[in-house]
Amino acid sequence: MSLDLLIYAVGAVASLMSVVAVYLALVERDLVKAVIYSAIQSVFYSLLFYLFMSPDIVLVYLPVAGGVLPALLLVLISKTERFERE
Amino acid sequence: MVGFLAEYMFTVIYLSLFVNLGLSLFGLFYKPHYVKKLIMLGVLGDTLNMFAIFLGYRAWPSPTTPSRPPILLTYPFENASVLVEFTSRAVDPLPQALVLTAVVIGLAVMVFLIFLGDNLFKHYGTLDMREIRRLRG
Amino acid sequence: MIEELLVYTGLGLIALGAFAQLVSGIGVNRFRNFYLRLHAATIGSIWGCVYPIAGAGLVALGYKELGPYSTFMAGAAFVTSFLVLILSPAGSHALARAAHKTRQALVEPCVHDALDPSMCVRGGGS
Amino acid sequence: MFVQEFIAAVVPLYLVATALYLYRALKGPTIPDHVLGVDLLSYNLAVLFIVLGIFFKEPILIVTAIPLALWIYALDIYVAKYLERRVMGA
Repeated sequence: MSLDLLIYAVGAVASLMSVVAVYLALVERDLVKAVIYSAIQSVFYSLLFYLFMSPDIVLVYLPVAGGVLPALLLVLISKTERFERE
Repeated sequence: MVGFLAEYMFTVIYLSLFVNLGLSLFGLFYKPHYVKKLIMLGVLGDTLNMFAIFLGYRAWPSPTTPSRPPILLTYPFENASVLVEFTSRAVDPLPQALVLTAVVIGLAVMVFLIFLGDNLFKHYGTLDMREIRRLRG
Repeated sequence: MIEELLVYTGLGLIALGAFAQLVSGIGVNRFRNFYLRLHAATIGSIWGCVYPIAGAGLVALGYKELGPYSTFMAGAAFVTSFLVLILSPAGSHALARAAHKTRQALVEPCVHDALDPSMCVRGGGS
Repeated sequence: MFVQEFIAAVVPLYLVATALYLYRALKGPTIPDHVLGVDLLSYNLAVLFIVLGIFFKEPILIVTAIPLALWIYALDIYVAKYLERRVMGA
């Protein structure tokens, strides 16, 4: 088994899991759950950024997409409405 | 066999990024709620940044020396072997500089849109875009 | 000699962490209650995150091919393991307190709930 | 020493654990279950970052694990505050 095959395997698994998270964030009707699904997607994207050898992007992207954006969207949801109507 | 598997997994990453792009565009255009549009706009921007990073990546030069991030750890001008080793192994630094700016500007745009949504709710009493469009007449 | 001992100890801790993460993943999927799942999550965060990161720091101390920055790597690994050791119980406690106070997750197969007896749902399967 | 081969043998176990955590994080019936899943997922990913940093023989890659642990703790606190008060104060 070649060693660089491991890296492509980890990247393939992470990208497929991010597809699942994006689909569930698309079809979810409770907006708090949709925000948490997008947090899962950002965690897997940070793994992909790491595997493509860009640690400086990970250092900026993790606070932005894992901490600040869900917090601000939760502020917006708590000030407005929680459920998406049909 | 190993080369075929590596190509296959690389193609899986590439195609799943395209699937994410299509899903986020669908959500951005056809979902009626404002917060859902914001979430999908964030996914769209992240996927485009991932494509830019993906262009700058290159495979391992040999099975024992992996490619490395474009960061110089030692002072390069005293012996040229550091520069030779760096240019033979490092990934492309230009897309990373672009993406580093794009992430921060995306955050600024998103903060503006979030407070626009707050004012929109104060004005119309709802965040459903169909209702807002109908009220405009 | 001492480098080989450090590397083998660290690799053993990394393998222990993999086993603990597998056990914690099975437990998180098998338990029927949010508070029981919290118990499995403590296994995954302490045995599965603090110990492998400390083991990676030991490997970095003894692994010659990392070059002159291996002590930097070991220090960052020890700091990360210490942060996880402090922050993970704090986050879990805040989450469980919020879930219990706002009645988000009921205590489904319940024997006794001293904090709020009205959340105790008796029975509920085996 | 066989460090790279050992890590290449151990990392698939971590990937299986990632899939299990992802199942709970996507399925979990209540909001605290989702957040607990994200929490465990990110701790798993922190271990994976550091172990793969040893695998790549690149010491500069390891810095990324510290913001991951810190900001996921912040996400926990945000969601707990949202659940308790419905208002995000200071």
